[in-house]
Order: sequence, then structure tokens, then C-alpha cells
Amino acid sequence: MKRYEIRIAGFGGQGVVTVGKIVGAAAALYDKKNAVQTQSYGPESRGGACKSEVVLSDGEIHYPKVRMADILVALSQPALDIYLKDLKAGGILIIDPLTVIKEVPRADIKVFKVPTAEIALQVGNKKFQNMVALGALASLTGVISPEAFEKAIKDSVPPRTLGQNLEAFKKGNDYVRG
Amino acid sequence: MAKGERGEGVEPERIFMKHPMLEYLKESGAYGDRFPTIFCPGCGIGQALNYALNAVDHIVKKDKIPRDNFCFIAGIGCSARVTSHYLGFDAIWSLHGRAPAVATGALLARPELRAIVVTGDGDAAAIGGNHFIQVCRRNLDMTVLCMNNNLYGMTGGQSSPTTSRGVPSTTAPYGNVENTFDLCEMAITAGANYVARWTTAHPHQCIQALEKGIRKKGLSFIEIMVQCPTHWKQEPAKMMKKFKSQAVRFSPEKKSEALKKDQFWVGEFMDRDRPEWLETYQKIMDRFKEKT
Amino acid sequence: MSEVDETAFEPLLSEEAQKALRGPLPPGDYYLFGSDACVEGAIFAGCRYYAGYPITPASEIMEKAAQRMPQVGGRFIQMEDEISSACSLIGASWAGVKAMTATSGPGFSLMMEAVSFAVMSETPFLIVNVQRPGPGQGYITSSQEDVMQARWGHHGGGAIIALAPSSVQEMFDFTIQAFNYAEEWRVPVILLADETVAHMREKLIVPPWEKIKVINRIKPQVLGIPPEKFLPYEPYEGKVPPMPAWGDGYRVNVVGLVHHPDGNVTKYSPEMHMACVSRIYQKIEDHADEIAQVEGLYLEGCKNLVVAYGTVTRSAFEAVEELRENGKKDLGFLRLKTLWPFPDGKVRSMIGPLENVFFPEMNLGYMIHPLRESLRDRAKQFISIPFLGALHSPDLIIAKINEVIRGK
Amino acid sequence: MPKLYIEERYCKGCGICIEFCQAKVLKQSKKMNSRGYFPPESDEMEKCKKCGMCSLLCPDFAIVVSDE
Repeated sequence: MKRYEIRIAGFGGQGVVTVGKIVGAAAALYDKKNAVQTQSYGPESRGGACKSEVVLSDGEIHYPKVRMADILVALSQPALDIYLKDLKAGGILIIDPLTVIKEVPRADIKVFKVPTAEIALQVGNKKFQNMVALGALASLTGVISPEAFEKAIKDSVPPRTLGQNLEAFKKGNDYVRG
Repeated sequence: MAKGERGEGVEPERIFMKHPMLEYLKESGAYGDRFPTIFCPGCGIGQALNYALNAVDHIVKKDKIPRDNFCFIAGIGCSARVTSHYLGFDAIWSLHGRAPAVATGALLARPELRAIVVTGDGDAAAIGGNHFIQVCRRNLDMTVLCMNNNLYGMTGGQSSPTTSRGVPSTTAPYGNVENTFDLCEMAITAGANYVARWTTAHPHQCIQALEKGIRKKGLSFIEIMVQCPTHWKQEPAKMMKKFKSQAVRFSPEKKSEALKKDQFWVGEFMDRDRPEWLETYQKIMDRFKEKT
Repeated sequence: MSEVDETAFEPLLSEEAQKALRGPLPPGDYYLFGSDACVEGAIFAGCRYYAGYPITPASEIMEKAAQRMPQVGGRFIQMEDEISSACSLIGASWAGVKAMTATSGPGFSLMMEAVSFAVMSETPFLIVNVQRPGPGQGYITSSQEDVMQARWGHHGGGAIIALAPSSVQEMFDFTIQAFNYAEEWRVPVILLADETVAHMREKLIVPPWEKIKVINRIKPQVLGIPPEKFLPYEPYEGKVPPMPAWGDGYRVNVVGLVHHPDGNVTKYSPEMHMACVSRIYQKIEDHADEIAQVEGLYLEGCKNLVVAYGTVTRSAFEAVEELRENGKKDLGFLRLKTLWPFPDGKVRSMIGPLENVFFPEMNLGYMIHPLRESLRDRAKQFISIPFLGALHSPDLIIAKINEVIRGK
Repeated sequence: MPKLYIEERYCKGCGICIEFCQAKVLKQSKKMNSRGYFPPESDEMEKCKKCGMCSLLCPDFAIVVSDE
């Protein structure tokens, strides 16, 4: 794998950075790949624009950010509007149809509509939305092993909510597969 | 010429007894004399320093605290000049108003140090106001000695936050239009454990307050009203006598009494035992110590 | 009264966490946050005092320090502002402890007063500047706009040392190196990080501890200099003066006024002034080539050169690799690991005659000035590639290089 | 009789010691010191109470009284 680029974008508070963190940790620690995760956000603690990027490679990673994404997870309409153009032809787009309401204006990509917030509510809390998205992302990229993901999730979430996080992850995983 | 004990050079030839506090001062060094001090004739800062050294002397002798545990930390201004190169202690003549911050760093790095912050009214009440307030709030184990001469001396007699209303100065030629700060009240409100005010005309009280302050866990604030004969254009001894007549001995019962114009309270305003920063933090550090 | 969900801090208080973290990071592979790597590097270097004031994007360093300092026997304090944070480092350093703070643009401006004093009083400490764009509040993304302020921001003469890390590994390594510089040269050192590298997660390899070099200041008692013979500002073997700690019995008077080697400040003369200030300038600038680190690649016979530092190195290097793959074999690459003192002699010794020098910077072209001075007769053209608010994409650099080289 | 020592090089002739001497044994010298100040002197030291006030109040660490 030369260079695989993942971008997750949405509102602050949706857990976008956590998704990036887990993807990077799974790849770097448990799948022995090189991974660089970066993030950027506005001045707001909650509700502003927020994105997280992960670059994976078997070789050394120089430029740490996304040049042309292989996969884009857009959890808000503005996020899609800004980053859609930087998605590779043939790339994967995951959106939440609840918050991304407009038609996706590109035909050369694979679009997956995952109602992340709704599924998260089934698990018990909207805040597991990011884990649903992560589940979908994990299943669709296929570059990182599911075991690595599970271990990385275990490292990053409080033990008390681990069960729910894993459940949300699995539901997201299943949703795009089924 | 005899080699000085801590000489870094040469001490002046002396055929007679020297002032006992010179033991704690550097009269000269390898690159020449340091004494006489830079202060104007009759300046109260030399006296306040004299009292502070007496207090340290008592503590070194009575409490068996090593002299070299003491460090003097000052900012800028006439008051700060005592740390410029006269002291036979570890000392720093740091930045204007920042002495409490420098002392904070020193104490957190080496808690066995006895930090004495030497400051003035401009240093503590104006440019270093917030540092002073915050260090009182943290109640760090240090002694803040404020030499209050009610103006900026080194820069040429400008108004300070403690200059009385209506009083003219080089920066208030038509009279000071501002209200004044009571630094002791501020220290109490901010959380200092021990707060006292005296004047240069109360040498024994000053020494006692300083001794008590140094021994006290937590922050001690001792304000000494000092005369600036140069800028107030008065005889030093006359100013000291005026201090004595204006100073009203404080007691909690008298607190509500109104003071006449030009009068001010002196005495011990606060003596309490609120938790001190270093002790509190030590409990956190102890959590991580290997349990034996 | 404020209430806090204490469960959020539970992991920190668990038995396991308390057991695991009582020293520096053990050797091994980690996947770490840039800010955390910086704190771990500092702890490894022996830093046991952290004072700071929160500011985006540097707060994460402070938060990590708050967690780690008491675990390793150090102390952490949240000060009332950046002025006092930096000033408290002076006190901590003179009390014998390696000390640091981290801040960003506006806070860095406030720290300049303490830097100036530390330069004069030869007080070692570390300031990490996680650069954000300015002027004013600017923004909270990435920037390299404080590179000149780091060197020239403090009033008066003298010199400092500054490094620019570009990866999580370097946030660890350079922090240790920065403390080594500070201790060796008795000078405040500035780590010019930026938001990108501070908020980046990447692999960190901690080598076996004995492989990491840690330098400590030289104390007069170690050299056998007794207090009565000790001159606090007399350089030892022509380098820097030994530095006792307060409480050691050396009775040092630390001053910010120009001084004689014994600390005397009243016997003033222009000669003494010149001697005092030129020494603290020369101890750094005269050793620039010894201190500064430069890394070159593909320099043999190169006609065009790309120069970069900090995180932009990564964009620039990716651009160079891609351009070389596409046939531009005469493209060389130079990377400044340290920015100050500027390694004039070193750079000149590495570079032959050139056509173009390209210099991408996350500012409007600052370090290009000392570089141009250094290579004044070596290159025909110096081309700044400025970008603000975010890391350059390699495509931006590639486009500029193609435009210039093709346009000839 | 107590003996008075004045470090003339340090004395700035401020007069505080003279003014606050409890036994009133100090007076201003007629002779200027090398810096142009008039240090204190005494010709009635037998009346000195050795209270130490002069030493304590001296801003310049220039005066001290001892037994002899």
C-alpha cells in the first residue's frame, strides 16, 4: 500500500477527531503500518467545523495531510460541500442522510448513506454516532483488520462505555455490508 | 588589603568594628566596591533592608535554618535595587513586577528555599498587581516585603497606585486624580496568611513582623512605609516622625473607626492558616511515590 | 461553585495508571500525539517544572504536563498569564531545575520580556511556541510566522537558539535537544513547533535510554570552584559560566543589568558594557556552525534547491520526490533543523552554484532573508513560496517550481 | 564606656541616627567626609544607653556602638 488517505469531517462534538485517532492507532499499533493523523477545527469547542485526516502507508509518510482522499466521511452538509472535490475518482463517500441533505453532485464515486445518528440512538446515545461512522469506514476501506480496530477502540474509550462503543461500531459495520 | 571572607575579592580595610548586618552584605567584589549603596541619603529602603536582615539573622540563629536557604527576589525600582549586588545571599534582581512569579518558580523547583520577595508600591500594585494578587491567592510559602514610598523613586518621582489623591507629582503636576490602593487589604482579600504594615519608624515591630512572616507557612505580606526624602523633598528624620504621628495602631475592635486625613493603620491585620500551595501539591506528588 | 464530571479523569486515577507512569517513557514503539511527545521528551531530558497559561493550540502540552509532572516528581503550575509563566522559569532554573513552558503567538509576545532577561542573565529554559497565525489573534491553525520574533523579539542584543520540529518523533527528540542546548550554552531555547505537528498523531520510537544524550549544566562545585573564588559571569574555558543553584551556598546575585564577571553593576563603563553583551552574543553566534543542524539531500551537482524547515519540510520533501521522479533530477533539498543561530557557514559549505532557490514557508517569506544573505553569491534567484493558515500542499510547491523552471 | 564607630565612606549624613538617638549623644560633625556628607559624631559617649537604635535605623549600615 503506497498511500491511503482518509478524511473525516463534520461538526465539532460529533467525535470526528476520535474516529481519526482510532483509525490511526489501529493501523500504527496493531497493523504495523505507518499512520499519520492530523486534525483541524475552528475556535468553537462544540458545533464548529471540524475535520480529522489519516494517511496510511507501508512506507514513510512525508506530507501528513490528505492530497486526494480515498475515502471521505462527511457528517455535515458544509463538510461535504468543502471536501467533495478532493475525493478521488472511484473513491468512497460516507454521509449521514440526516445532516447531509442535498444531492451528492458527483457520479464518479461510491456513495454510502449511513444514518449514523439514528443507529447511535438505537445503541443508547447519539454520541456513539462517530463509532457507527467508524464501523462503516472500517468495513468499506478494508485496509485495516477488524481486530486492530477493536483493540484501538478499547484503548481510546472509557471502560464503562466500551460495550456500547463496540456495539455501535458493529452496527455501522453491518449496515454498509448488509 | 585583606581578602574578604566571601570576598570574591577584597573587603575594605577596617580598624574598627563593623555594622553587624554587613555580615550579610557584599561590600566589594573582584571588580571593585559595591558599597556605599545607591540609595539617596536617608532613604527608607536601606532601613527596611536593615530590618529584613535583622529578621533573617534571628531566624538563622534561632531556628537553625541555613543562611544559604534564603533567597531574595526582587523586581525593578528603588526597592528592587537591594538585590542588585549588595546581598550576601542568593538573589535576583529580576523584572518589573514579576518577582512573585520568579519566586513561584524558585519555590516549586526547590521548596526548601526561603524566598523573600522585595518589592515596592509601583512594582507590586501597578505593573505586578496581578502577580501579587495571584501569589496571595495561591498562598505560596514566601514572604513579600513591600517598601511603600507612595511614588516611583528610581524613575523620578512619578505617581504610583498608592500616591494620595490630590498630591502632585511629576506625572500628576495638577494633583493625583486617582484613588489609592491599600495593598494590605488586597493581600487579605486575595488570601494571604499573614498581613502586617509598619513604617521605618517602627524598627522592632518591622523585625518582629518579618520574623513572624518568614516563619509563617503560606504567604506573608509585610508592608513597610518608607520615606523618600528626595522626591517628597523632606528631611528623612522629619518624615519618619510624621509616619509615627500618622500611624494608628490597628486592632479588630477599632476596625470600624474612621481615620482622619493622612492617618493610616499599622499593625498585624491578618494571621491565619489557610492551606498552602506546596503542601497541597505535595499530597498529589505523594500519590505517585513508590509505596515501600 | 463549578462542578466537574470527575469520571472524566478516572483513567488518570486508576491504580494501573499510577503504577505505569512514574518515570520517563520506557523504550519502545508508541503512537503518540505531538504535544504529548514534547512533554515526554522534556521529562526524559530532566525537566521537572512546568508553568503555563492555556492558549490554543498549545494547551494540550500544558494539559499533558499537568498530568505527568507530579508523576515524575516534578511540579506543574497554571500561572496567571504568559508573562509570569516565563518569569517563573527564571526562578525555577536558578533553583536548579530544568524548566519549560509552552504557548502560542499572543502568549509568545508576552514572554519576550522574560526571554530578554534570560539572555542577559544566561538562564537556561525552554519555551515551546506552537505557532498559530497572526498578527493579532490571527487564527488558530498552523503557522511559521514567529520565526523572526523568536530571534529578534526580545529587546536588546544577545542571542537565543531555536529549533523547528516536523514530526512527532522530532517533538520528542528536539525537545531533549532543546534542553541540551539550553543547559550547554546557558541560554533560553525556543522550540518553534506549529499547530500541525503539535496536533499530529504518529509513531514515536523511544530508543534504549542509554542511547539518548542528556546534557546538564556545569556546576561550579563539580569543577571544584569554591564559593569565595566563584565569579558568576566568568566563562569557564571560554564557553559559558558554571551555574550553581540557589541554596548551594554560592550566593549568586542574578542581574539583568550589564555587569562585570563578578556581578558588579555599578562600576559601569562602555568597555564593560561591550564585553558583557558581546560575550553573550558571541557564545552563540560564534558557535553557530557547531550548534546549528542542517540536513541536505540530492545536493551533489544540484541546480535548483528547495529549502524548508518545520512541518513544511514534509510538504516540500514530498514535492521534491515527486518532481525528481518526474524527471527534474537537478532538484536538491535542504532542511534547517535549527533556525537560530542561522548556520551561515554550514549552509555555504554544502551548496554550490545554483540557478534557483525555492523556499516554502508558512509565512510571507521570513527565513529567506538570512538564507539569501548566506547564499548571496551562490544562486541567481531566490523564490519565496508563501502560504498562510495551513500547511502547503505539495501540489502548491510543485506548481510554483514548474512555473519558474518551465518559464525559462 | 561605649565606643562609637562610624564607617565614614558609607555614611550619607542623613541625620536619622542623630534625630532618633534616645540618649541624645549624637551630633553632626563639622567635618565633611570624602563624599561631601557630614557624618555624626559624639563627645559624650559616656551617656550612651547602648540601645542600638542608631545601628538599627541606619539606612547605610554605617554606624555601630560597642563596649570597650
